[in-house]
Amino acid sequence: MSDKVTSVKKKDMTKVVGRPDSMNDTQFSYCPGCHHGIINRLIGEAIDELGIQEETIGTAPVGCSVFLYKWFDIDVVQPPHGRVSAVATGIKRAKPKKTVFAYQGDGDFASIGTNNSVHAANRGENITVFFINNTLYGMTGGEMAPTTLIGQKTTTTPGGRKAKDFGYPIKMSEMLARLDGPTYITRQAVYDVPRIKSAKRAIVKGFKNQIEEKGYSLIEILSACPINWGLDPVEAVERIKSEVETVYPLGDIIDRG
Amino acid sequence: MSDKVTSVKKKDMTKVVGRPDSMNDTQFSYCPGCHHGIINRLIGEAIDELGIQEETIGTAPVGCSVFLYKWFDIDVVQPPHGRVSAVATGIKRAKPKKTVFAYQGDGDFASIGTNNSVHAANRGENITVFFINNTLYGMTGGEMAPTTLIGQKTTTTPGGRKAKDFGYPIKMSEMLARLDGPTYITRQAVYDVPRIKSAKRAIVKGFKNQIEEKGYSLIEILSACPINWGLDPVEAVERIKSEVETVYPLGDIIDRG
Amino acid sequence: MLRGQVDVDSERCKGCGLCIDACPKDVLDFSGDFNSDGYNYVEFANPEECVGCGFCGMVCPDMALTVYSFEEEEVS
Amino acid sequence: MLRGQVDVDSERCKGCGLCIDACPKDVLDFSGDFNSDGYNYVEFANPEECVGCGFCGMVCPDMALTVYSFEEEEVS
Amino acid sequence: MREYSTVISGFGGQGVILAGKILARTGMERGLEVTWLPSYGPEMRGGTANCTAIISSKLIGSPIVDSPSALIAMNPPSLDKFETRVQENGLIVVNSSLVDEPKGRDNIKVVNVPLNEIAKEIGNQKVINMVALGAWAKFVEEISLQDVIKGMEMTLTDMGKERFIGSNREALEKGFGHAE
Amino acid sequence: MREYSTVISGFGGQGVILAGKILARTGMERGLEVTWLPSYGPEMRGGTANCTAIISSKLIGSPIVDSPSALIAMNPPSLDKFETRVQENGLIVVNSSLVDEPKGRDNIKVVNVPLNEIAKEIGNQKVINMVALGAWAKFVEEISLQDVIKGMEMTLTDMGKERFIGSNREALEKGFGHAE
Amino acid sequence: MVDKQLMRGNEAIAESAIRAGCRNYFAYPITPQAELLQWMAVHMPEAEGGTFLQAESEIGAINMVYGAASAGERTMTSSSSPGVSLKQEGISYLAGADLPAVVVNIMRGGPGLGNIQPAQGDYFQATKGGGHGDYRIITLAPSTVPEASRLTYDAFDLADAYRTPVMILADGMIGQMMEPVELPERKPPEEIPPKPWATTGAKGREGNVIKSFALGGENLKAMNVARFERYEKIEEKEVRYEEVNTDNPDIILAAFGTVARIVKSTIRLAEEEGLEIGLFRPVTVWPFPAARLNELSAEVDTVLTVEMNAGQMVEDVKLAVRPETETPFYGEVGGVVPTPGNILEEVKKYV
Amino acid sequence: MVDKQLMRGNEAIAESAIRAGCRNYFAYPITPQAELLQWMAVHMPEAEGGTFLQAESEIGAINMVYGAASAGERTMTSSSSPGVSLKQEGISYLAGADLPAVVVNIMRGGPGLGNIQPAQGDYFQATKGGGHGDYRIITLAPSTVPEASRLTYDAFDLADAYRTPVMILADGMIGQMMEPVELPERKPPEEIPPKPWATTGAKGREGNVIKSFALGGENLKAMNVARFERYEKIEEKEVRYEEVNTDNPDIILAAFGTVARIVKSTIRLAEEEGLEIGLFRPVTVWPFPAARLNELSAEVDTVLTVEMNAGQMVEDVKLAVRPETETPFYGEVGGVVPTPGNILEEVKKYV
Ligand SMILES: Cc1ncc(C[n+]2csc(CCOP(=O)(O)OP(=O)(O)O)c2C)c(N)n1
Ligand SMILES: Cc1ncc(C[n+]2csc(CCOP(=O)(O)OP(=O)(O)O)c2C)c(N)n1
Ligand code: SF4
Ligand code: SF4
Ligand code: SF4
Ligand code: SF4
Repeated sequence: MSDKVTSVKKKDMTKVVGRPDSMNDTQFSYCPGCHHGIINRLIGEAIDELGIQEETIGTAPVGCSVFLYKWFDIDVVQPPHGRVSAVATGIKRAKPKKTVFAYQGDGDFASIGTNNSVHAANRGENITVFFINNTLYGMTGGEMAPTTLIGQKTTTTPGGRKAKDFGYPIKMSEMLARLDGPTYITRQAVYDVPRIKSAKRAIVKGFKNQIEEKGYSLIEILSACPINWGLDPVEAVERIKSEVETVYPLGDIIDRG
Repeated sequence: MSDKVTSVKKKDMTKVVGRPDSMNDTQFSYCPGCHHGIINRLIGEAIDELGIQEETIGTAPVGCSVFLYKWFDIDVVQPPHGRVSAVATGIKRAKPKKTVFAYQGDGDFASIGTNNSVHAANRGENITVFFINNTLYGMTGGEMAPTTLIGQKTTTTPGGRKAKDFGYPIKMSEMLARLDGPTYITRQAVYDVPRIKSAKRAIVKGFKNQIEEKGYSLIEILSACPINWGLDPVEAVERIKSEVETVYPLGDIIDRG
Repeated sequence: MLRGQVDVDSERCKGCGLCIDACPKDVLDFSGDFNSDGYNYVEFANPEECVGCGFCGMVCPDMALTVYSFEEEEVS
Repeated sequence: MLRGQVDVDSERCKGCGLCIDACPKDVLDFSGDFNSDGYNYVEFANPEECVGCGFCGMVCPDMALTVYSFEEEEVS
Repeated sequence: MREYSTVISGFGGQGVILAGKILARTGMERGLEVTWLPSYGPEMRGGTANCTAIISSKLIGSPIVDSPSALIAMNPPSLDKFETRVQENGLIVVNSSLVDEPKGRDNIKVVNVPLNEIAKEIGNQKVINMVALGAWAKFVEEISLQDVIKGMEMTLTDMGKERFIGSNREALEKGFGHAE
Repeated sequence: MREYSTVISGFGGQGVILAGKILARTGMERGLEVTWLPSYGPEMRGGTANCTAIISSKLIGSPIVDSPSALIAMNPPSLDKFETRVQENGLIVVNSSLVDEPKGRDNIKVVNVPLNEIAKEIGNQKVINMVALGAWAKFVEEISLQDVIKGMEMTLTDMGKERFIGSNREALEKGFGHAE
Repeated sequence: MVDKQLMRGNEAIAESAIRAGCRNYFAYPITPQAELLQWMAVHMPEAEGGTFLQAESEIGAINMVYGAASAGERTMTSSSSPGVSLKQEGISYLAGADLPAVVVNIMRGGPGLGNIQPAQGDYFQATKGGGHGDYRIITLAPSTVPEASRLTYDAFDLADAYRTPVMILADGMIGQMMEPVELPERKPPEEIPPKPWATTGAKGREGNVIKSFALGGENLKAMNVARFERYEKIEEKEVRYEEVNTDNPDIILAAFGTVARIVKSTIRLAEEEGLEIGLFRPVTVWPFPAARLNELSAEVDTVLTVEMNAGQMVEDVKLAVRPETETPFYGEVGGVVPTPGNILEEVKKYV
Repeated sequence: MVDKQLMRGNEAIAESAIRAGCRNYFAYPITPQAELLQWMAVHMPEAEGGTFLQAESEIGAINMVYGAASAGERTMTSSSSPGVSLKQEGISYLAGADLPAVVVNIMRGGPGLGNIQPAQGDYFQATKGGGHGDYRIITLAPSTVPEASRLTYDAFDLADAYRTPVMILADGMIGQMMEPVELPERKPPEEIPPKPWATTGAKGREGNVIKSFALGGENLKAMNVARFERYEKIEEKEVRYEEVNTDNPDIILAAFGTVARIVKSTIRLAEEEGLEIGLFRPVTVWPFPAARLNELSAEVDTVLTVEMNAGQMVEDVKLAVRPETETPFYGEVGGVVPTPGNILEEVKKYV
């Protein structure tokens, strides 16, 4: 720990940013520069702010965030790959008074889990879903996801994704917005401070909607996976701005709260 | 067989409507007044018209149309419930020159099979999909489908479907239209002659798109299930007009051919 | 004038009545008889009225009807 | 004037450099040292410049930074 | 009562399933062991449905039987399918409105009842199943018409269909009366 | 050649996996039996990765071993994890740029090589793995430096990375030269 | 006279689950268990806090069960053969996460779409683990509707006691048939054991975690070993079986579920011919009542296994009996139900 | 020197499939078989008419296989334990529709999410039928990378010859490790048998139908019986196994796959101590080489089964050996790999 400035006592200082109370000291297992960590912290901050640490049950997927249970001091259920929305539905139906969130990667939410994702949305299930779109499969080694951009090289699209063979980057949020079930669908990013603040507001809103029994909220968040993109973390931020965001524009898609 | 008019020889007559050549004599197992039969015949007529009987491979679901293989003189694959689009994908990838169609009920296409349906559409798979929307599960005894209307009584929504518990009638066609993959998506009905003619044109177009390698076509067709609706066949037609059609409006949704 | 003939395959007919409803000329009616599946099948009740439009055959879900059209003068 | 202090948990830092990039005042820099996971962690290189905006902490994916703000006059 | 098994068979709409349930209920209310098993599945659509009800004073093993004690055949395919299986000295109730008199076997009691006509008299085609049960009751020693009426009443009451009890009783009685 | 097993262990970016593959390829090109097995999975992320390469003139049974013949420890956790497991009279190549000299055991040949510094000399941090392999080759009787160079060349060629052969050869040679 | 109701097996199972305190039911329709959903659709919402949800798929259903069970609630799903195959990943996860839940399989003819006739072709799947990895689930095989009711009621207690999924393994015959049933009383909520491990919100305690995951072999091994210790307890304490006429029979028939009740008719037929048949009916097919069958096998030359499949339980029979016992097999496949007469004929080959 | 390549098991399986004429590969990523997809992604499109498609899910993949196999093409999917559980309905359908296809399972620790270490916990699932209904699939268990290559190549021929799915049952160790492999030659297309039953468009013939469905018990029974007749042929003709040191050993170890190769190291360790261990390694775990094991068991007192699971193949061993043979078991679970030393210790308990 750096201690160059010693003349000010900590108690005179205001903590501007640090570890949320609902999270603990265990180190993330994410790669350097991975945005999952930022998003995790924002969720922790939101839980703190809303004072729902003891009321919250999280479910996190198989994927790089499989260890979420280690980092949060809340109840966590670790479901099968792709089934997070279904498991969250089960928890919520059993405990309708608790706050239930589903944390899902794009492979999880938009590929293997599409069926469960679509129908939780269509039912207007009163849960909060975080959908982390890093345009590929992180954990398993950088394979194509349905969200992969056209031309993007992944380990299963070595020549770049071709629409003819593998279809198009799937816009889950826009697609689900076409259903009558969802209350709030937004796409956010966390690559800089304004985006982080906006994402935080969206996360808080997603939880509030649930607490106020307004129904299904989906917060899609564009996320960097530097290691599998083959970019350093700062370049990865640039890629989101220049490429990913043009296919997946940021902003609220529906807000029927 | 009626033979009241005997004075005209059959050969002097023009056949206006009858059994298509691509279909055989075996009787349908559908209930009286079920529209599946009309739709089956229209597909047979389209196959005849396009001269593709020997080039066509059909896949029909588990559901009331499970016996489709008995009625058509073409190659047919009978897949697991919900997997028709995935199986059709497999056939088409193996035999890209052949014409492959998927025939699916709403339980099949829009509930258990949603994942496979969405991703075949998103890949723009070069197949023709018929999606028969009768607002419930026919074969298994009239249970709710995701397409069931609000307030509709089914054996699993004895008090009528409530959005709060079971969500909303799912508009698959509109939802899939939001994807970049599909070429042609339309919603048709077959409850009267003009609708039947329109549906027939849509079916022919769906096949043509495939033959011309234009990609994925989805022809949703509103269909009556008198027995499970608890209506006689003529009343069932009325229900489509007055209720079903208002939730699921007819017409082309996208046409990117 | 264009006239028509409807052949009813009474064993295929399930008595749903859709053809009766669709016919603009009230040509078809229930026969009152039951086929071996127990259905009250339809019959070509008013052949003189039939204009061979084929509507009945188009709406029949069971391909029980074959509809022909012909020129009236050929009728004896 | 508002000033800031950044505590770096060098064992948590993975040397991704996002904080360095985010800092409007060039306060942070790689330390050149490696932590026990082999990462070149950052250090609070130019404390005098820090305005306590917290940007670095906000972009840090590993909660390696705790940022405090305080009034300048308190600095000795 | 020795194990007494009845197969009831007919078209989808002829009330076969309900008739079987009422038989089972009748036995149960008499304090006997009963089982009831329907045929089920897509073959029901438009085709012929059947069910088997067994009544016995002893524990019932198999709920299906190779050779039923009785057959109620409400349509022609039902007679074709089950006639030869009925036990020797068994009973066949035939819907003579639709089915020709069986002549295949002579070691069997055949009761011809014009179910449809009788139901027409009562003014409700839906009760043909009860007409048949009434006839059946006449020839089954251990079960009285009153037993069946009670079984019918309790079944319809549980289904919330008390309003149909009258016509169904009439049908049972007419069937019983007509049978010989 | 008796079964000779080498565990190579280090941080994710230190080229552990490739070094192991090159060892296996070296054995294969010598006409020997070889196996190579990586540790795999999420624990790799940022943590320590390792792999085991075995070379033998006889068929190899298990591709993992309780006690390897040699350890190449490129970072401190690697030494901690594997030091005690190395066979008696075995070999440990230690990256002295990052790791303190092991003192736990005395029945083992320890070779300290400042991998990072040597790589810096060569001007490419990525070749620290080859420096280590060079040192290793010096103490493995049956495998010559030339063998390893050949294994490296063939591996990089198959990967389409011929352009790195020069610096990697230099690293192997330097490692070999430095070791004692 | 006791208060009996005439119910289908599917209905009796559904109602008994509600009475056992099940308050979360998730399922997808399939013949021949559709009436189970239909009953739940009507009656679950009438139960205090009861959830009936028709899931989008069998996979959705089993994972909703995973969620509700994680939250500590008594929960159930039901299906028939193809649908149960789809649940295998989920069942493996339930077992791996030590979650109590009840899964009903009303078996039909297979493989594939097969047909909807009664069959017992999923015995292997249920007892040897159709899912991946090492696990077992308590599997109860009723042979009558009243027994289906009782076993369902007990299943929830067993599931909670051992933190394991429990399967009701019945077939289309039991699901579809009606018999008089004396339903169990509603279980008072206070008799349902508390679940301090459940994820109900970490109020006043550390966060609970439900997972089947462990990094590294040794950690996962420890979880497995602990589970297998529970399995040993189950094998010790929870074995159930029925014996009929096993005093001094000429032959013993081993059969479960529907086939066992048909064998009871065969026994009577045989008696008329002076032949004494004994019946050994496992009620728990896992844990299989091997010890008792071993004892019994000393009394006879032959234990004939009869199943509505191509020979599945017969392997457990062979593993259980004495070395000198003959263990022939008679089975019908594809949804064919053997008649009492069929079975008697088979018996005569061996006595 | 023969032309060998140093390849991972996953890569060798992928490449051998292509050389066997596989032209349709559908799969979903999962550790530890991700390299199989990655190889196919690069090399399948290079093969004439080759399709590589990453499916939306394992269920999508197995059903794409169902489609492509229906069309008469050689086709494959691969996955690891949880993903293979998801394929069980599809596998049951493939078996029920008599479709040839190859399914690769690179097993990992279970149940549930478990971990990604090598394990053998899916033996039951593979050999007894993880799906519903009565069926079997030929299951080949390689123990080295070269053998994984050869067996994959053969799997396609077996699948076509018997119209059945064939499974390659390996584990993370075999999938991840590299060994030198001598790849098979590409199979000339004319050596692949024609499939007149395939749905390729009904040109000049009646329509073909692919289905696993039959209305009514007797029809489905007939389909089942015909299939079981094929299974009998397979059991007669296709049994494969390896024996090491079985001439006059002190004990025989039964092990498959990875464990068997570790036992080979144990054999050497034991020799140093003057102990003679024999190894019996089933290569086809279904059909299990019961007859040969029965013969061998006459030579020893004890057949010790060693597996990376809680005891699965040991049941088949028990069913195979002579009544007097002792059949102890040693297993490691949860992804723990036993070492040659561990096994030797265990052996010493019995000799
Ligand atoms: C049934 C099943 N299929 C596949 C896997 C392997 N798997 C683990 S995580 C994952 C996808 C990871 O990608 P994503 O969901 O986008 O999350 P990320 O790791 O990128 O955060 C896959 C395919 C699994 N564990 N289970
Ligand atoms: C895996 C699986 N789940 C469930 C079923 C049972 N099932 C058969 S058809 C069907 C749904 C029928 O409804 P739909 O698809 O709308 O077609 P319809 O019969 O109305 O034409 C269901 C649930 C099955 N066969 N397989
Ligand atoms: S693989 Fe990608 S998503 Fe996963 S932790 Fe690393 S950077 Fe993050
Ligand atoms: S149940 Fe409905 S959909 Fe099925 S055949 Fe009958 S009317 Fe048609
Ligand atoms: S529409 Fe067809 S089935 Fe219906 S009554 Fe007319 S002829 Fe008969
Ligand atoms: S953002 Fe965090 S992890 Fe990255 S370099 Fe800065 S302090 Fe280290």
